[in-house]
Amino acid sequence: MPWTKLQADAIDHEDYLPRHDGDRRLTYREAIREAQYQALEIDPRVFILGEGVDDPGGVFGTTLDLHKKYGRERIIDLPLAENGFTGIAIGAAIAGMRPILVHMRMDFLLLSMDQIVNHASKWRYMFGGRQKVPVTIRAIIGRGWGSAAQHSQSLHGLFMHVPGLKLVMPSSAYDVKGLLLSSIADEDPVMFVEHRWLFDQGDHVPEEMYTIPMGKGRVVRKGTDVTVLAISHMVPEALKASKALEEKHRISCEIIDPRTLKPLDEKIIINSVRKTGRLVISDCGWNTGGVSGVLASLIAEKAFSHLKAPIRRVCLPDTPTPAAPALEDAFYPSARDIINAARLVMRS
Amino acid sequence: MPWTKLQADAIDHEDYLPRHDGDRRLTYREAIREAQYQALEIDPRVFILGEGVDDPGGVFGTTLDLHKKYGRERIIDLPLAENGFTGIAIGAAIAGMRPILVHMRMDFLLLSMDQIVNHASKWRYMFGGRQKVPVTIRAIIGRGWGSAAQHSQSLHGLFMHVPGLKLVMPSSAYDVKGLLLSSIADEDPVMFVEHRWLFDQGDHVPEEMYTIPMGKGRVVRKGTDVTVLAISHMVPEALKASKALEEKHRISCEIIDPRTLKPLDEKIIINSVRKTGRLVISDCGWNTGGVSGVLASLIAEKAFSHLKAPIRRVCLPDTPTPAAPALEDAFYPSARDIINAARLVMRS
Amino acid sequence: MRRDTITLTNVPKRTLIHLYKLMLRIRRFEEKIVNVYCDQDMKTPVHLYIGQEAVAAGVCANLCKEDYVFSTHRSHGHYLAKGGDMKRLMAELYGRKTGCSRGKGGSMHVVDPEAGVCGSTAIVGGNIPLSVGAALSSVMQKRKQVSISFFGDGAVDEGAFHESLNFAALKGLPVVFVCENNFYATHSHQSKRQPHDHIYKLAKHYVMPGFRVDGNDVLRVFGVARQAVSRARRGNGPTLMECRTYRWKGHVGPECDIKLGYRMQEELNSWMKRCPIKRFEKRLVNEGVMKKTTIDKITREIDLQIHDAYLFGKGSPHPDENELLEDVWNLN
Amino acid sequence: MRRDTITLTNVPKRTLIHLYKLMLRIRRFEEKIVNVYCDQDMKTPVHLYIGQEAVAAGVCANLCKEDYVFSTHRSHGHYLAKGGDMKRLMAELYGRKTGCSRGKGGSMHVVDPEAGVCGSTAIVGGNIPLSVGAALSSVMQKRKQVSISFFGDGAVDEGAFHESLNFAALKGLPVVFVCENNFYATHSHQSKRQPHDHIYKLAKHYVMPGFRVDGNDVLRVFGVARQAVSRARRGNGPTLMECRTYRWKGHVGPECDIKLGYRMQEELNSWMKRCPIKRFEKRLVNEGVMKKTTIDKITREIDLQIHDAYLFGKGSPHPDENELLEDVWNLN
Ligand SMILES: Cc1ncc(C[n+]2csc(CCOP(=O)(O)OP(=O)(O)O)c2C)c(N)n1
Ligand SMILES: Cc1ncc(C[n+]2csc(CCOP(=O)(O)OP(=O)(O)O)c2C)c(N)n1
Ligand SMILES: [Mg+2]
Ligand SMILES: [Mg+2]
Repeated sequence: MPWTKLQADAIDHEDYLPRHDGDRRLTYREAIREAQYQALEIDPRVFILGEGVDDPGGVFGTTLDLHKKYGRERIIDLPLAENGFTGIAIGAAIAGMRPILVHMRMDFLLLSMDQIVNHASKWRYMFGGRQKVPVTIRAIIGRGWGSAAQHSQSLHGLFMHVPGLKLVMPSSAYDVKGLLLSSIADEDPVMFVEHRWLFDQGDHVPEEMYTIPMGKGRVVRKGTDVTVLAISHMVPEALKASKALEEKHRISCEIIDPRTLKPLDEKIIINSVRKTGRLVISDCGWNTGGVSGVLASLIAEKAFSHLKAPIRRVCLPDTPTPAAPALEDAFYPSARDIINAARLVMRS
Repeated sequence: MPWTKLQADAIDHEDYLPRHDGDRRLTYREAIREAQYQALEIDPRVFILGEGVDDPGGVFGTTLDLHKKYGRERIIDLPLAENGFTGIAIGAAIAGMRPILVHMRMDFLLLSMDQIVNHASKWRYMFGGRQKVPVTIRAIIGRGWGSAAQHSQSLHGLFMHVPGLKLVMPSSAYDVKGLLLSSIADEDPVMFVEHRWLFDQGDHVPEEMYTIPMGKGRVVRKGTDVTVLAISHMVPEALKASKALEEKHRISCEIIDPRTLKPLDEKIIINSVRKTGRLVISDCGWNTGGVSGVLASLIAEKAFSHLKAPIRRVCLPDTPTPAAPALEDAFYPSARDIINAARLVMRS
Repeated sequence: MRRDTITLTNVPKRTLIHLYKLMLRIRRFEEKIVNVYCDQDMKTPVHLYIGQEAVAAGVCANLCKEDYVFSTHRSHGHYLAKGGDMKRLMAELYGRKTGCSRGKGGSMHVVDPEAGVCGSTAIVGGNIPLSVGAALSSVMQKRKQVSISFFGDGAVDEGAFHESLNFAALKGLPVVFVCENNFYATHSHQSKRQPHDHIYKLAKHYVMPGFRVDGNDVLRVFGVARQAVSRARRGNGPTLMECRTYRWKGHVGPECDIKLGYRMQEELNSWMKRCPIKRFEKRLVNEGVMKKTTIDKITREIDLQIHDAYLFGKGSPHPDENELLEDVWNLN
Repeated sequence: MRRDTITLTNVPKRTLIHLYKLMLRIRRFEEKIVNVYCDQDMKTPVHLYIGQEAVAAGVCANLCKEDYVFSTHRSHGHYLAKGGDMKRLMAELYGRKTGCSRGKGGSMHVVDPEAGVCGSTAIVGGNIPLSVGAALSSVMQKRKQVSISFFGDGAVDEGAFHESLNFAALKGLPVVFVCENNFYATHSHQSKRQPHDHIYKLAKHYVMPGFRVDGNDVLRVFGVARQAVSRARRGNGPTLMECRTYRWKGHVGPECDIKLGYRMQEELNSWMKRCPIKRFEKRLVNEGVMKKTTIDKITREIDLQIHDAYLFGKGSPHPDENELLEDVWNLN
């Protein structure tokens, strides 16, 4: 199997690791494309399917021209039939393939919930481990330009609740390449959530293939006063916030990016909270019933005695996404909200 | 409108209310049926649709023979097309009807997620309040007899995360009648979750129609040492546990049933925790990413300083439902687990 | 059902002019969008209907105010043809407080309950079961309202479409399924998604009438829709119409997208030659129904309305921040 | 395609006896379930296949071990006909550690990867796209494996069925869609759910062959399936088979459910008269393929196997509590 060595060599960032600073830089978008390109290259079982994957736009550039190299037999455009084609991807995975299913917008994936939750996520368990479903579902989230209630949702929170499904949300180009390869190599279904506002962000990305272990978070920035646990696009926002907090308010943030939410690196979070005693959680999903609540309740249970102040969360308010720019501004959280939250937890 | 007065008279249990002890007793199942019967009677816009609603079994007796009284035009059996018929119910609601959509098992409702989440829950907001979707979705949950992974799920946790949708989970025959009537009267989509293991439980149920306000919890039992926040079928389990705790361990539990999870009666929970300082949350859904985490994070945020010990949760472990009786026993929580949790929070 | 009962000569002049106006209003309205979009103040993804106007016009000219229309991401044409308020549509595109959805919906979510525009969804296929539900409501409430869903060839791929046809046929509901086959879903041709090119024939499987119509011929659309609507209104059940037409602009946004390469300039040209408005205009003028000067007058009137709408929309206030939390639900 | 090429005389005797045995094994196995179910030790909802055996047998007799089968809640017949291990099936019904799904699945979730039983789902229609995916995999891996989904008339109501037919036809995949039309979904007759009774005709819409077959005639099923399977194996694409048959027991559980009143005793009687096994047995004996004594011998052998399976299943240990948390996922 082409993946065994790659997985064995998975890069395990023990605690804080300075960002690589090689000179090869790729954007997040390019890193996704490169991971897929390389996976297609080394493993004939890998293929990509999704609405518009062979499109001139190439799903925001992430699958651009892959069909020219690998053919439309392996880069498969699909009819608009989300429930059916998710089942088809799962069936192919059961029969030994490694499909990468692409959803241009996570909103549409609500049509595939039955196949994802009732089938992909349970197929291994239901059959006592005798079957497996190595499918990677790339779900793209975003925001802005009045995309409104049905074209903007970050629904990863729903998938926190689904046993059997892994959930990955990389925030940098380096991580997205390694984690996408890990997900493709993984034996289980993986929900792989990418934020469109990260697509242009650049980072050092080695050319060779590498994987990052599932369940290993990353200390994005070391600090002492308050832990900011940030997901996906909120990681760069947290970084921005941390600078202002340091400079203007003399508050030192430690930023943790869990990178994979299921499995979750509880240790890295608990260790940080133990040190700082204060926690801000920032997620790009809704406040209630999502990832931030899971993380908050985890800490409230497992690091209760270390908490010096109530946890604060910076997420989306519990409303559908409004279209008007004036309302979008109020809807989406940003660095400013993280700054405010951090200052508040420092005060109590 | 036939509902206005009923709603205005909604019975608002201020704090603790001794259980009604009139002599008219109905089971939970009968109370559901009666509520629907009466709603059909007073409002021609009300109708019931679902797979098998006119079936000899009458959806575990809850719709038994209603078609004999109201005809198959208003008690509509459906093709197996969960996504489509949910849309049909929603469309009818948009056009002024008050459909009650019945799902014999909540598992199948995953096929309707798009219509529930993208349509019903957003239709009001997306159109600036100019449309509304007064649909009640009855979703039945249960456990046991090897129903296994796809016929046993309590998926209410998913719906905590969906703005615009109300979520109701009554635990007694009295509540189920009042809350079902409230849900039918409500202008918004309501996910109404019933636990099959409650169906045989009896209670005093007045014959006349009554409603219970959304967002009003109930103190099921007064106590001083530890608050047990229990949902649906875990309420009777908590009651059992409280007796043993009192008698054997001299621990006095206060049991709170939020009854409606969205909107949520935060006050009743916070007040209780303020008093006891200790909290056990018991839900019949999975542990991670569900209702229990939402409640735990809420308290960790809003009653942090009153907590004397970390919150404990008694829920389902994060695995699909196994079929074997030996594994079911290990899977499902019961009074015993609540007792253990309460003793543990008392110790720390 | 005979389809050719409708000709220029047996349709009242009033109706002919109405059809023409309906189409022209849509066209000019969207051309205004094309003109102003680059100002970057209309921050909403617009899926333009230019080229397909005959479908919305031909169908909606058969409807009463009380009839229901459920639309899609490509909503403007349906909204305007059904009689939705133009000013409030423009304001909605600008994300203003005065918008038909109070700024919450944008281009893909437009509504006018008073005009029977029940809303539009951006989930492909999602409106089809909704339209069936409204038809069910019409029967249950013993009204004579007919329900329409407009949807594209892409929606035909979706299971929801089939589930809806099945139920509507089973119960004989007053709904007309109007498939606007413009041959593409985003950039994907019908032949890449469907093993056949006879969408309308599916009707037969569900034991309902099905028609293929030239979607660029407003009179044909009008005629077939007239029969379908009256069939529905008489309680005889649903109909499926496949209207073949073509969109001129890119899938989304105000520009031509030929440069993307998924379709050929020649294909676009051949359809532009069959412009539903120009063709109809020529026939009306040739056959003496309207004069060229009438057309100019109509155009001026429409342009004035559009300008008013533009001023209204653009000049309206933005929603207040606190409106964000409103309209989620009603807590009594 | 000619359907009548298969007769008792041009099928090898070996195959005829194989078909008979396949059916009888299923029947006797399920009759065992009926006998023991009241002991309350088999704690799993059983959807019995009694009456429908000719379908699983007739189809699976055409398959190789490597071919894929995706089954439903009514799984036993498909599993056994495809060559799934009987002992492990029985153990699974008893929720034992030695079960084919190690006790995690129960009656509705059975699997035998070595025999090409890829699993069964309790979500009506859910297995259909899975079977299409396996067929896609077969093509991509350049294998000659054929994929089968069995499903009921109820699954035809589901959008997933349509989405699957569309994709399989579009790509010409090696899949055979086997609809077992037993006229009821739970207690709801086909006519309450579908406006027509010609499921197989949908094939034509998707440009694939479609057949209606007497699902109680194992030779007919065998013959049509043979063509469908070989067509798929030759790379000529999918086929839809509608096999009309009937279930004798209640929708779920070991009992007859006539008392419920949703179907008539006469209807059941008329189908029992057309018992697929008795009918075939009579023909085999009449035409001299088998003697009555051979039948008795076969029956005894099968009953012995079943008894062994019963002892194995019932006597196997229950899973340990700590197995609960296993098999959720692989954390490397
Ligand atoms: C369920 C769903 N899948 C995918 C999309 C993305 N999408 C938006 S419009 C569109 C094409 C729709 O094609 P068609 O139905 O033919 O309508 P047209 O755009 O041609 O008017 C797609 C794929 C979506 N909005 N909803
Ligand atoms: C998606 C879904 N909806 C509803 C059910 C409940 N259910 C279980 S079996 C069944 C009937 C299925 O009928 P059919 O497909 O004809 O198969 P049969 O039972 O007749 O073999 C129903 C409705 C289900 N399991 N899955
Ligand atoms: Mg189209
Ligand atoms: Mg059936």
